Amino acid sequence: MERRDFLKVLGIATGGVAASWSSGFGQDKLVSRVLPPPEGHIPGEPIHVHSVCTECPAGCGLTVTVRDGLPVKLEGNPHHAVGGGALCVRGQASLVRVYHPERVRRPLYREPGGELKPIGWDEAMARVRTELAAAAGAGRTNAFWGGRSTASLHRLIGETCATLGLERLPEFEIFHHGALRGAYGRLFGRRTVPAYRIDRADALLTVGADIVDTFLSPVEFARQIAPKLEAGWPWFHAEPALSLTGARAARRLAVAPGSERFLLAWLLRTVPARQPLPAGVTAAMPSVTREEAARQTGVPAADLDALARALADARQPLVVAGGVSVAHADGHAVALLAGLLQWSLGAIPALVDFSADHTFDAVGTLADARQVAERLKAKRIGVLVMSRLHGLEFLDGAVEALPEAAFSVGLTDFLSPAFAGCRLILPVSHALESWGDAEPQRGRLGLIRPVFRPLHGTRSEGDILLQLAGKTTSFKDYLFAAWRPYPAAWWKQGYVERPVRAEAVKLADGAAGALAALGQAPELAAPALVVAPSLRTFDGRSRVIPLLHEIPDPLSTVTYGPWVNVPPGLARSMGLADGDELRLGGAARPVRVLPGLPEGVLLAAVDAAAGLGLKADPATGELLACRGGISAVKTGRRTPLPFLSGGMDATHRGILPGDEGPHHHHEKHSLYEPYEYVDYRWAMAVDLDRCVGCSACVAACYMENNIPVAGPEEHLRGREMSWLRVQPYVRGGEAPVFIPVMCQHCDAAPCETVCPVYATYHNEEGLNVQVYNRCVGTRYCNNNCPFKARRFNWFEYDAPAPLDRLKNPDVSVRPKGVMEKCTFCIQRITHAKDKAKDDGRRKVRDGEIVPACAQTCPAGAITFGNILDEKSRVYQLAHSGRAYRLLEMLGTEPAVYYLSKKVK
Amino acid sequence: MSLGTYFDQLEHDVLAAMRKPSKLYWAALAVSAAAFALGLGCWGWQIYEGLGMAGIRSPVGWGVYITDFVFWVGIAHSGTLISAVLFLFRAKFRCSFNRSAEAMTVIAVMTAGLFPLIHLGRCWFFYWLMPYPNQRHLWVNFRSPLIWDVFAVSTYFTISAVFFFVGLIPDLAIARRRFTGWRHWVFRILSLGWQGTAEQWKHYAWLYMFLAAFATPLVISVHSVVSWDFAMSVIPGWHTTIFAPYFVAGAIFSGTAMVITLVVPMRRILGLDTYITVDHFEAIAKILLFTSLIVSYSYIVEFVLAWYSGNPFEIAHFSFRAVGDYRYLYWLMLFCNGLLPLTLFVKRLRRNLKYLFVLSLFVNVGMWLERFVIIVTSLARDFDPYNWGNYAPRFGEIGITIGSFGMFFMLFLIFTKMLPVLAIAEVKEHSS
Amino acid sequence: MIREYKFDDKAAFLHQLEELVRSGVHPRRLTVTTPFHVHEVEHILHLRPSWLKLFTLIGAAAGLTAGFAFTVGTALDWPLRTGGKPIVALPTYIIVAFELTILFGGVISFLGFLFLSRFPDIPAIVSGTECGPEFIIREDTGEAV
Amino acid sequence: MSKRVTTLAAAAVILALVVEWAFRGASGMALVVAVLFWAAICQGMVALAAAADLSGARWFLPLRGHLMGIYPLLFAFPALFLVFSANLSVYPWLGHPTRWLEPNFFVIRNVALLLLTAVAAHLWAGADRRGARSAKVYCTLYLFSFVVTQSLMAFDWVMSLEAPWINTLFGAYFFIEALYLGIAATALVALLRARRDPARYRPVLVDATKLIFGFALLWAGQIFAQYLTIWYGNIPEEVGYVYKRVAVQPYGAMAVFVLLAMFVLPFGILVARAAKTRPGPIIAAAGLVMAGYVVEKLVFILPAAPVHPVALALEFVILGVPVAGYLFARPDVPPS
Repeated sequence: MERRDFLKVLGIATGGVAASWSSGFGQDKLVSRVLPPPEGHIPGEPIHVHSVCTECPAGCGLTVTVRDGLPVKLEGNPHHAVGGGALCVRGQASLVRVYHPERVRRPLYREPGGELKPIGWDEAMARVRTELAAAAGAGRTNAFWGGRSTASLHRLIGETCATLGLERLPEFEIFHHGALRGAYGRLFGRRTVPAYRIDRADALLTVGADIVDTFLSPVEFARQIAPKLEAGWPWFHAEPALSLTGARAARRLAVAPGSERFLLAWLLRTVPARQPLPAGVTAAMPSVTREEAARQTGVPAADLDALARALADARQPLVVAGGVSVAHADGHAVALLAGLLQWSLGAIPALVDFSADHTFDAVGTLADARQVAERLKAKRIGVLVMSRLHGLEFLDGAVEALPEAAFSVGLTDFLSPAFAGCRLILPVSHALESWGDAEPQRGRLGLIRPVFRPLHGTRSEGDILLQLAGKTTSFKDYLFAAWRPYPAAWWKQGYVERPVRAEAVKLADGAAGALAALGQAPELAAPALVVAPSLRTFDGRSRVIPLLHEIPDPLSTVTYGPWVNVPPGLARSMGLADGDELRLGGAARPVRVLPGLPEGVLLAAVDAAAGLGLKADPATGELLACRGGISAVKTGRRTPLPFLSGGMDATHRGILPGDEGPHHHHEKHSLYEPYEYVDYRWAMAVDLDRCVGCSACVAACYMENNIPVAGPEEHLRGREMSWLRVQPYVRGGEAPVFIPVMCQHCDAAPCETVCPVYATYHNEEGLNVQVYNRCVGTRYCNNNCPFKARRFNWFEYDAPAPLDRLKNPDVSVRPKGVMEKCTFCIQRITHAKDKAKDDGRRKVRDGEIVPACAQTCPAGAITFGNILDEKSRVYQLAHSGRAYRLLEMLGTEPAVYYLSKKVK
Repeated sequence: MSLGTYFDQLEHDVLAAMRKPSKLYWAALAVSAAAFALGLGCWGWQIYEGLGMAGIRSPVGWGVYITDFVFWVGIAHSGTLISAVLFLFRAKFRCSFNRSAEAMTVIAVMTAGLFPLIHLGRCWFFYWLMPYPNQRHLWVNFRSPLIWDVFAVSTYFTISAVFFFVGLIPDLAIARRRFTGWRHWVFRILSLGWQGTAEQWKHYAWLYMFLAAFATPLVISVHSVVSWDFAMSVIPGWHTTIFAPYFVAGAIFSGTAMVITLVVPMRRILGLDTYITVDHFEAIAKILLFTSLIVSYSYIVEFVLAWYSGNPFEIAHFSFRAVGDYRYLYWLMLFCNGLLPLTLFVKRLRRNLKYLFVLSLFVNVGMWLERFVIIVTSLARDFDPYNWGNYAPRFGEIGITIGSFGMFFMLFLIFTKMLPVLAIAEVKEHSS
Repeated sequence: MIREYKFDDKAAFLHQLEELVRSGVHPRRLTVTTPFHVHEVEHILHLRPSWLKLFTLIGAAAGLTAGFAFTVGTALDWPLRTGGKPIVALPTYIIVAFELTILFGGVISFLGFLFLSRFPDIPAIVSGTECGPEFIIREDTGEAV
Repeated sequence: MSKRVTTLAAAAVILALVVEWAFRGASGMALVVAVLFWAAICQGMVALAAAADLSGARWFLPLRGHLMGIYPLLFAFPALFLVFSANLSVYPWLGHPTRWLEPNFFVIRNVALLLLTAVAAHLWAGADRRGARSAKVYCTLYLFSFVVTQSLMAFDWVMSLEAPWINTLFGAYFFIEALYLGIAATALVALLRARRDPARYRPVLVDATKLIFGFALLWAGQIFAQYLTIWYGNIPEEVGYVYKRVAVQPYGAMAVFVLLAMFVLPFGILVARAAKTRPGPIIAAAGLVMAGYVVEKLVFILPAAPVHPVALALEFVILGVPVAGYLFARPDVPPS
């Protein structure tokens, strides 16, 4: 009989046998494999569970794909207002954290001056109680010091502190928006971070607020501005350094570090007020002339006029200050003036919403953190219970003070610098292993539910606190009690919105005084060092995730840091090349020459700032992220710095939008017959007007397709494995252009013909398929690929346990010696086609197939579909006037269309 | 001296070369064998660890391995040239080189044949490149230049081996007569019972002529195919029409140099000065000069046309060759292949064996560099600047390259002691 | 009985051979062995040109057909598109066909040679008959000894 | 002898001038086609003689002197190119000249090179007559100038019609064709002579035909190398060139004829051993090769620039007469 039939029979037989084992050893295990579980879920089919991302304060909604009891992929929760189905690079990669081999797996205890040794939970708890008692006896204060907490956990912490007599110290966030909150407190009596309704604005000025990188809620912002970007809107971004936001804004104003106040003051005087300012305020406002503003900021007067006009002409203009522009010696003034400008432009309360503000109530400033450090040094703190203290190590002298506590208990999942010194480590479960809820903005509640049992002997923070407090209830019960009033949607969609009371906002009387109190603007002498939040690790909390080091920083394409970006002019004058070491204050860092970075400014991500002596601004408690007059000395040493871009100038090469490259005038001829496609010709459209370069697509691609992490040594040898790369290009003085490049699935693909064994060929749906099993690894295909979109498995890349369990079962893992590349997520295509078949449809609906990259793109820049179908979106886009293809002059007929206004 | 005694003398002298080896010989053999072992070791290591042990990367997916492949195939070519083409052109001096040249061809092709295997990501599946019937109807892609390689190189090996053996038969018969013991038996069997009757000679002559007639277009096709491995691509620096003749000339150029490298010492060590004369070397030197000129012509045309085309890719690429990161190799290559051979216009140098020997070494280096420059620089700088990246060989690659030289010289040394290094019968023919 | 003439010198040998033939000795009764190929012998003995070229021709033709048949056949057996090129991409198949032409032509010629001159000559190998460096003419006079 | 040739050449130039003047530029590339053909034959034959000298090929001796003797005709070509330079307007690049494709430089370098070949040949012949040792030097010099000139004819005269399209093999292809034509002509001459003095010329004839046979293969290889590379790369810019000459009629048909005339037929005709001495096949083969050459040049040129048929015919004859006149006139064989 046929081989297939034989297997069928065999399958039935074994199934029967398994089922017939009504009792006996290992039976349930076996049966569960064979018989469908009661609730009718078919094994192997994905389950989707809602949760909330915890990699940054934004708190985007998550939908976790669970396969056979293991989470395999994170996607945005489309019902959740934050993120709305999209995720950023960190969110995508955060799944690695669960499986991370270096997670703390059991409670650890250290005798004074000894090593950390595993102990049992009960013992650990007992120890904490005795220590609490002892310290209290010794007249020291016991305290709880945590990072920002919201919703139920926030409440629970309060209650626990009360029961245990712990002082609840101000929560620590290194990016706590202290200056903004301070300013709003003075101006409007609201010491908080309002929600900025960018989607409702028709003209925008962002001052330092890197809204698509890391500011407050970047994914949400990116989603809101994308359609406006495509349409083209007056968005000005003023910043001292360079950020994705700057690169993306309609017009980027490179302002001299610390000069933002002049820009805003001038605008206040120039742009007609829509909400009258009290005479006192107007009087107190610093007066700045157009010329002075231009001179101080270094922005051409013409641009200033354009900006003023745009704000004046707009129906609903919005100004947002934040980020590095409020994080310097003059940050307080910038925040104040920005607040005033928002008022005078009438953006309050319509666009600057204090009622649905970001929940930073309990979050202190770095001044508070410094105070804690002082108290520790003064040995006034007894037991210090710490949790979620991300990036504490970047603040000068904070971590050093911790050992001064009589006894330190760390609730953490990793032995990060802040916790390494603790006497007792209580391992915390990952959000995907525990119950919880989150309220990043007032009224926006997200559900966190466990998707599987904890991998290790860890417990959720809630449970630990309850047990410390001697409660018998579990955190789950605690939460369920709190959720009882919530609507059913809470369970279905994992998200509800609580109505929030909108209170009238009015200018406080103290405003004028606050303005008057502003002294002269302090000078920030060049070179200035700008320390920005990291796109890849935010405040350093995501540093433990290897994938986030593997994915290049989109501006510099550096992968494994730390490093410092230097402007080309400075590099030339100091004779610095990529990788040369530069000594800044306490530490030496390799440099990367970054075209587009303003002269006189050095740019470093915060996770490169450890040891650079970050200080707090005594006035606002804000981080001094932008410091002038720093000493930068070339050490003469070189450290090999892995970066992936071989060059950023692609002029006249047929790659950049509006640059057709050489010989495009030749009429197209081909000696081949064009292919005839029957049902489908899959194609992709990438909208460069929408793309912000955030690299979320890259991370999604890694997670979806089981792409290995190669590591720094391999990157230095030019061997990254990513199937999709966000390639930055710089033209002249312009801001960088980002072009996401994946396999272009060309019709006349040069790679296909040269393969001796048909390991790659063109399938009947236009896909350039790669048959891993057939590949012998000549690498000829990649040599002949004009886009070098193919990746070779130089080694057997195996991840350490339990990370090896993080695999998408739909995508095969490639052995050493074979070539691989983007497949347009063929597994998703197949799945959609099967579904269509099951539903009795002959063809897949447009938009039914969404590749991982397109799914996660906050800007919705990537569209996938069947280009044979004239009604499909991809067809429309590909035939819009904005479409062009890379290296079109080579006649490879790519299936990826790039869209840009620059084309025509 | 009567013809008879001359023949006797000739046979004696040539076969004397096959008598007891000297210490020098053993030393040379030991060294090359050691090098060969090193190469094998490196290869084994690479198979175990993965191709990552080599320095190749993206975009430079081919490096030293393919360079070596092209180099050795090239070396093979002069063998066929000297034995087949010169036979057709009735150039008498051929008979003092053709035997060693043919041996060199066979050995060089064997060496070259290893590299396509070595450079495979999964070399244990090399047989997938052979078309063999299988139940899944999986055939090879005959549109791929690599498959043309498979056919060209294996054909080339077969034909050269046959050619080599056929040329040997009458000499084997002589060796049969002059040797005793086991060697006698070996030669007795290998010579197939050759008697040299008129009938045998008649068929023999026809066969030899046909083989020569086949080998000539074959030799051209083989290196054309090798050149098309590159020319078929779209990469600037690779995709150009002149490659086929350019590579063929280059191959003959390097091969001829290698013949000089081998025969000058061989002649000295085996004491064959009377049979391999300076005039013969001068003739070979002329071929060297001629092919060098063709190669230089190609260099110039490539460069000038790149500039002429105004195509930024072409221009950027060729300026990268000249002033980019690999410029030293490039200029060294030009010096070895283009400039130095020009000295052969001077008759005195053409006839100076020491000079020829040194020159030939330079040419070997130069031609290896040529392939390296063509392969690496073209890949290192293609269309999209983002993908640019440089390549440098690592230990494994260097070890394997050394190993290939070890293998080549080892086999050649063995040849010189196993078989007559001169075509005795033919020398007789021309001397009477 | 066999009458044997030995020469060191080619000219003398050729002279003797011509003499013999002219004196009416039928070429079939003469066995001539020479240390190398001597064209003149073939003229003197009126030997027919070798049939080898037939083998060569057949071999080459076979190779050519095999080459095209094989490439085209396998391409059609499972048509896979690559790089927009036609399934039957003749320009590329020419190369394979060309190589096979030469391979078959060469190898079959060699086999033809072995066949035509009866190689390997087992009796000769076993008996170990040598062929000296001289030019030898053996005349089978046909007379009984 | 050489005096007669010189006068013939001078006459040809004047007549060509007259024709060009008569057509006032309407002749297009006609003169170029004619010059390409006859220059290929003359330069080719002299180059053959030179190559034979350098490689010390004895078989060629009987004809050597006669072929060398044609060198005075080479002086006609620079003059003829000057005549043509009146119609440079046929070149599309004239509108937007580059550093290399610049009218004056274009004319100067080509005239200079054509002159150089002629001079080199002249010096060589002189030295050879005197039996001076410098003959070898001049001989080499001639071969160099031959290669460069033919390459430039390819790149400048023909390829630049399609600028910026490039084909690196074009130059080599042209001088190999020139040799091919030279050999074909030599074969004809040898045939003529063999009639009268078989003992002396038959071997030359056989070798010449063998060479035709070989060059047919070589030519095929070269054309294949170019076609395959372009076909396989499928880069629109390059493909366009081939497309216009293969997929568009009548050029497609002409291209097929070229393939037959320059490879298939000569190869087929001369494959048989006997054919290598019979007049019929040899004349056919040589004739085909020459016809193929002309048609091929038309295929190259016509899609890009006009060629007036009448002008072409006239100038073809005008240049043909002296060459044929010299080659096939009652030979007073120069001693060699």
